[in-house]
Amino acid sequence: MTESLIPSVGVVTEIRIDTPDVKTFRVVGRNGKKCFNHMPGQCAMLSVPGVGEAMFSITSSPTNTEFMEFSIKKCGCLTNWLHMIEKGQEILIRGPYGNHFPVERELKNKDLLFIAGGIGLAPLRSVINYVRDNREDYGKIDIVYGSRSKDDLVDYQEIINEWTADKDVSVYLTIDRDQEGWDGHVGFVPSYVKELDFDTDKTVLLCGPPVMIKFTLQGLIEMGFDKAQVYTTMELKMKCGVGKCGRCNIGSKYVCKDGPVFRCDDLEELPDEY
Amino acid sequence: MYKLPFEEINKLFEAVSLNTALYVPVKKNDTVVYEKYSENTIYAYDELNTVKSAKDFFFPQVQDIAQFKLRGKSIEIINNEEDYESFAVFGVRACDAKSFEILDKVFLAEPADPYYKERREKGVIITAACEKPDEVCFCTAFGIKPWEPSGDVSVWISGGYIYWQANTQKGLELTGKIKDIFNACEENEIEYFKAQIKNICGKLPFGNLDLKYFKETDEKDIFSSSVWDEIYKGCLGCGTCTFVCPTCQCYDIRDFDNGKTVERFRCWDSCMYSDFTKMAHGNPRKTQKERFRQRFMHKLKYFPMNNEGIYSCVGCGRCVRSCPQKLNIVKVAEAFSHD
Amino acid sequence: MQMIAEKIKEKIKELTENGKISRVMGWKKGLYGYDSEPFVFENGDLRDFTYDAFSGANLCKYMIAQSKNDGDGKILVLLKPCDTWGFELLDKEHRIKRENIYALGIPCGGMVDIEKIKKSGVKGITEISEKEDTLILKTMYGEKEVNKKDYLLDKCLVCSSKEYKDCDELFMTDLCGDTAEYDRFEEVEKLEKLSSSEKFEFWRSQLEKCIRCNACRNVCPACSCVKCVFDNDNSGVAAKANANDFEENLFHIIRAFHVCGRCVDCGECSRVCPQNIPLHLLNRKYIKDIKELYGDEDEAALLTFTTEDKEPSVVYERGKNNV
Amino acid sequence: MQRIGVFVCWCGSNIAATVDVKKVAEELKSEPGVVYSADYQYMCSENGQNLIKSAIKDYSLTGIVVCSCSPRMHEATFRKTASEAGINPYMVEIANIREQCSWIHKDMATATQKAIILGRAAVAKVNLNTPLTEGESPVVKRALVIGGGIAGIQTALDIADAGYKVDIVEKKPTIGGKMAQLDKTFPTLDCAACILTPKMVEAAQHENITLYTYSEVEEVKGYVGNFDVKIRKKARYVNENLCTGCGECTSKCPSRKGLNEFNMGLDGRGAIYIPFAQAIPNVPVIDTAQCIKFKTGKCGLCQMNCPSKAVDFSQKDEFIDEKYGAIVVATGFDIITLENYEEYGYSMYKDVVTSLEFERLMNAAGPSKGHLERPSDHKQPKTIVFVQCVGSRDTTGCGKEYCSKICCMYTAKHAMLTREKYPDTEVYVFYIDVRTPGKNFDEFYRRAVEQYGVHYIKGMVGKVYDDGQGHLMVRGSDLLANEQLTIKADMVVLAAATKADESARKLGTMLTASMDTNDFFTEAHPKLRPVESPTAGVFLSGFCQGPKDIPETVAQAGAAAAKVIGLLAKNKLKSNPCVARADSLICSGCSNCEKVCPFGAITYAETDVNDGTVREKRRVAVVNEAVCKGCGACTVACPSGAMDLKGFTNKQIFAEVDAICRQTGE
Amino acid sequence: MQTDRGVTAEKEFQPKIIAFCCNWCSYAGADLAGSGRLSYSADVKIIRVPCSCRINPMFILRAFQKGADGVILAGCHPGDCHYSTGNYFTRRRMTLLFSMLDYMGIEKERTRVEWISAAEGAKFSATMNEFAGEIKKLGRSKRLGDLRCR
Repeated sequence: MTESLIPSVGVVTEIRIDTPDVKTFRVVGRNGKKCFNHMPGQCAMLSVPGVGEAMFSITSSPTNTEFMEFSIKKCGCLTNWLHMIEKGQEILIRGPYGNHFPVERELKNKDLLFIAGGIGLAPLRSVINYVRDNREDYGKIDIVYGSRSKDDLVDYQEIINEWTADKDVSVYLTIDRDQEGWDGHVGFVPSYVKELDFDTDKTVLLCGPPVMIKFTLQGLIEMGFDKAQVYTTMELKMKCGVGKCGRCNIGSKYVCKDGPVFRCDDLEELPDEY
Repeated sequence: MYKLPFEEINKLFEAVSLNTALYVPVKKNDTVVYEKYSENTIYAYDELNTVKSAKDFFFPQVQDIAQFKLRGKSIEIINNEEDYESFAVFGVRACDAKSFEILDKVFLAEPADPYYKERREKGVIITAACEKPDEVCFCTAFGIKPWEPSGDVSVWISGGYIYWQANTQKGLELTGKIKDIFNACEENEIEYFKAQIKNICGKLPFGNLDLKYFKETDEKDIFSSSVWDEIYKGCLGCGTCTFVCPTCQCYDIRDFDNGKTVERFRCWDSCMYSDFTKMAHGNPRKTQKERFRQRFMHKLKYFPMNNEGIYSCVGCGRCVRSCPQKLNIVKVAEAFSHD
Repeated sequence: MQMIAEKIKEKIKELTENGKISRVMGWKKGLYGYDSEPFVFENGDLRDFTYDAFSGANLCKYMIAQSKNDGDGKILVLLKPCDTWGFELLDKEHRIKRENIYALGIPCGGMVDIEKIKKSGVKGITEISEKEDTLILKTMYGEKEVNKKDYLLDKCLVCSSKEYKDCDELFMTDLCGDTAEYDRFEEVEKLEKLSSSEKFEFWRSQLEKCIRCNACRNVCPACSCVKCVFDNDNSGVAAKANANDFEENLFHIIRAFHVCGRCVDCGECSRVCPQNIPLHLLNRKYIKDIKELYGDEDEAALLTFTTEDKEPSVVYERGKNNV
Repeated sequence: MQRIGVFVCWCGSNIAATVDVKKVAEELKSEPGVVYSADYQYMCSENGQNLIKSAIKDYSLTGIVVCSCSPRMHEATFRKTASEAGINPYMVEIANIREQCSWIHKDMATATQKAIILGRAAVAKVNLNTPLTEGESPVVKRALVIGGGIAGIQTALDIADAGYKVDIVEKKPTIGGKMAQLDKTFPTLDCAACILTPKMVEAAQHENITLYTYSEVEEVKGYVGNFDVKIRKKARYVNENLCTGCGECTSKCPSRKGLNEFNMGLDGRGAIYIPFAQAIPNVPVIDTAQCIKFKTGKCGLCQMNCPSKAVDFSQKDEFIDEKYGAIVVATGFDIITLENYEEYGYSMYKDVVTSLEFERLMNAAGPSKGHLERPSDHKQPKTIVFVQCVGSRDTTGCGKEYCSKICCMYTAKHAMLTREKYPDTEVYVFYIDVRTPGKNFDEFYRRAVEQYGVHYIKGMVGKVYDDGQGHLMVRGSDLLANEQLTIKADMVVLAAATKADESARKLGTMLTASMDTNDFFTEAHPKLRPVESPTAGVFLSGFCQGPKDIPETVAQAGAAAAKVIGLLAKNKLKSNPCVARADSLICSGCSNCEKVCPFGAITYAETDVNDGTVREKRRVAVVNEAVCKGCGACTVACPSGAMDLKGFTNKQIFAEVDAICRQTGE
Repeated sequence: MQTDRGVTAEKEFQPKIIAFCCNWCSYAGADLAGSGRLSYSADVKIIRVPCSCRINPMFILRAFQKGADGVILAGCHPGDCHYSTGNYFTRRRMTLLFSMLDYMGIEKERTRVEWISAAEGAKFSATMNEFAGEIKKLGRSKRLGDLRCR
């Protein structure tokens, strides 16, 4: 197998505004079919000629056979550009890159606890929907998701309409500060997780801003979880996606190739560079 | 093994270049570079090494990837049709020959890099033994034998003769095409010469560079060592060491709008540059210390960890010679060996 | 030199003990006797401190980073006469916190270019000792003696002044050697006299060697931008490599223009170029132009004007004699 | 990415006759960002503008390109149109396809092709436009006039009459300036004091004018509409509120060694003195260098004799902080010192005097009560030689290169007055050229020659020396007769060159107002804005801008006042939004931009910067948008590109260049 | 190790010329040339800048990179700058830039500065014609150009 770094053309067929700074883009190939298959947690390189290229996690589940989705937060040159496009715009895509959550091995038959903060839901959404679509292979599902405000909750409609409607799926939403029209929980994710006092036999999938990950992990350990039970995903600057361009390493591991999914005990072995 | 009077070396070049493009080290404009052979080429046999390494042949500083044409909302991809001509590089030293094996581990690892792979397959490496190693050489520390360089073909220049020995299938094929120009030669004719080089190599001041610390210490411990706090301060953050290094392989992917299309190309990058890991919202390597550390951690710890203990350094001494402020990997290794 | 180094060490000890300084930016002995490196000596530990014939590096630019933190106390920086010009520029352009620096002017009799010694055919140098002007080279292939004066750095060959600028104290500076007699514009003039296509050929053959390593820029005391235009993806000219001859030219023209009138002719750009491109000839051209067109002014040439300045067409007129 | 609408104007047949407007509209449709394109006969007409407005609404346009006439013609129109339709007026770019295309090219294909390229460049630029808003700043309704000579007084009166508060700062103890020292004025020969003193009184009594005499401007901060000025009121040692101006103190002062400045040192005065009889304010001041009390601690006669207890030796300099909307510079002039002109013997012979000294000697209020006598022996001179251009038009480096402008006329005046009062006096004038370009000037000069028989000699004076018998020998050349001549004179009068007042340079620096090499203030435009300094809110009145006679000075003073009134009449100042902006993440704080800014719009501030990698406090350039005029000089002086010009950003100009150079033959 | 992709069919050489004009004098001069129907070469395309001192050497080099064959800068006459001193800076900057280009063997005739006032429509047109003619004579800019953009 070789990797020529040459992307293929993808067409943005649908743009959903999730939050003031997050949009979800539906992408298919020119032939109307999925560009490629992937596993939950894997990433793809999206680019626009002359604007830039960057790695994004694929938010849709592999079980979706029609299209891929990317939830993208506006923060740099490329993402700003993407936020300005309209339906029908072609972009460039290559992938899939990286490893994935061990949905076929370690996660199988386990009770799963998903913890996400802000745009951190993006990579987990792929797993959540994958697990929901293969419901019998997994145990109980708990989802804790928090954001700055109600408006900043990504995929809110899907969460409300589909996830909470599922049997055996418990969704716990929280926002940082109280606001009008919100009767749910208020508070930061790490403390909410502790409040919820989950059984410690669950396998945890954790994603969010670095500070949130740090404190949630601390909380989980205090609750009696072992680091080996917790999976998370990382994000660093990437160019090639195949572990050759040399910039996304944490110690001896390349996030693009050996990650982005890491088990927290493995991560601990690596130099503290993130 | 064959031989040829050294004064007839251009005859050899002529013969090789009839079969394939041939590159030979020459002195040019106050520097030493590989130049495509022509009848005016004068082989700089007394120069130990080119200033830039030979990695360009397989991993050029700029590599075109594809072009894109934008019209309205659509993007058309135009693949670059690049002809990879076969070529031979003459006079590669043992260190650089070894560097290709290291680059192979990166670029040929799954999924392989097609540009590198193609060039690697098309290239014949003709190495030359080092008659006079320099004090900056420390290849022997990595088990490299400058008296017996690897490569598809090895040559020795000694006693007025140039000795030629094919090592690989590619080498044998080339030899087959040109062997008429050679004289016959005993296999052991250059043993004394080899021994001589080996003897000189024994005197290399850092031929036995002590890398025990890196070998034996945990990556996290080396990473957090306070030695880094001191030794990076002279570093200017330029890319000289990485660009002359035969094993540095970091690259960037960039676009250029030529007015008709957007050309995507990749080019060498350097982990010494401040924007190497810079993202829109931050940079995990904030100061030159982290960048400096990365380069040497990569060469002496991370790479060996991932590649059966092989260091990503061949001791060619280029960084020792080229660093504007005289920092280099030897000093780093030494700083830790005294720790 | 060794005597001077010892005296400097004593001076440093004295200043440290008096609490005047907390650390020292100097040179640290290298591996081969010719590769002393810029180093920050802390806690009064002067192990491996050296000041020898190879301490050519200009330390002034490190002061940008080293003087930043007020809490770190004063850093002593050792400056040769030509180093002080860059130091003064950095000070003038507010790039250093002068109050956190103790600038000590030290004597210089010209620094040696190891590459020149190597090019003369000396190989395998493992140790160097100095005796007055003689360098005793221990090599893997035997011992050799050379006269230091025959192998000076190019910048020292055209040493134009032993004047120290902006120093807090001058130390033994009466030991400075003489300035050079050599005309520093000679090479520029030679190039100016070439025909247009000869000039083009000359610069092409030089600049095509450029590997865009940025050493010239990063060492330059005038190139002290927080973020260089060539690194700024937003600038429109950012690049990591020279994709072709245009980009080679662009980089060096713009760099020369950006330091035009500010360049102190310290010669570091040429010293550090791994490809031996005579970059100083670009900057020195500007110095010559400014001298000829505008004479001596206090302000950098591009930051001021007179109403009687020459018109740009002077360039065409000047070039008329040599087409 | 923008949603751009392209509007191609026919301009009747002005454009459409040589440019295929349909093709232009069609071609530009496929440019990046363009979602709509149309052509119309007259885009600037109401219908045309309505077309643009409805397209903006219908296609949710974010930017528009109008291919039409020169932006100097209708840019403002279309900006207004855009703004009325709800998009930012600065999201409009004009492609000039009339003046630059249809009007100058005859071939349809060529012109059409060029129009397309110009349109492309405009589209490329609009793609990078960002909405810009005009800055607003309030205007302090108070003006400061620096200098209390005729220029300052006139400016202040005009502004005050318009109803605005004005402060005059004068460094001397009285207002009046140089004009107060003059005897008669040319060419009408009316008395200077008679026309000036009423104005001085009016200024003093005007309810809108505050006088700060014996005061200097210490510090100026702020910008147009909002200057903060610190004024130092020097201690006079006489309480202005208590003093009645009776003059008792001045007559009691035992020290008489002071040189009377007002009379050019031709007579003496006490240590406590009133400069001249009509001085305003009529309050004495103590010269501490001369005063016995200050030197020895003993004396105090003035204090003892003051009926109103106004003398106060403990007075200190006072500081006044005031805000102003506008500042008028009226610092006036002085005459050069003559140490470089030893050949004229000014410092050797008492009877060699400057014209200004002569002015005092002729004046009825002068040291000789108006009787012309020479300083050495108080005898009436019988032969007077006037020498013109002493230090003016001098290219040797000793004096000034410029023409002082007023000397020809006042010398003619002096000569004429002398001959009139003392017909037995022979008067010679050495001149290089006689310059009389003014109303009734040449007639005046001719009268001096023809009617009064003044001997005008074209030539230079080489030396003035003493013949040992109380005569001054003036050796010169007569260029017309081509001969050397020596005149035995009783008195020599030198028309010394004028120069900018020495306080001007310091003030210029404080105001960041640019000056020429002669320390005259530079005007914002030499032809079109002669009374404004390039620094917004700073205006120029009188001699400080360059040599002027009284009517010119008064005219300019009025003009400056009109400009100030225009400024103060506004409640808010709108500023051009196309101004420079410094990116603090990139700025190194090197000060290069500041040095090239003609308006002093750039300052530096220690600023917290955080680019995600580096967090530090750093010296960073700050542009004062109210002061910046948007020339862009700073953007090129900045090597890092931290300084950019809004509306003409580097990226926008690159995009225009790229668009123009883009290959088309595909 | 570059690849030469510059294969274009040569038609009649039509130079690309960029004229940077200051808004207050030269752009107005161009307008005057227009209203006086004083024709000049269509190869000249104008970019409007507020003042000639806005013109960064990078703009000029960029133009050559992207395929321009000549670049001319036009501004107010020295002393007449709308911003009082802008063109004095331009004068120095361009003198030095052009000198460097010349020193590097790049045809100096391809770059020029002219002072053209708002009243000099005829001068504008004549200058542009003359410059365009000169560039046409010189042919395509080869020494300073980017093959990728050809």
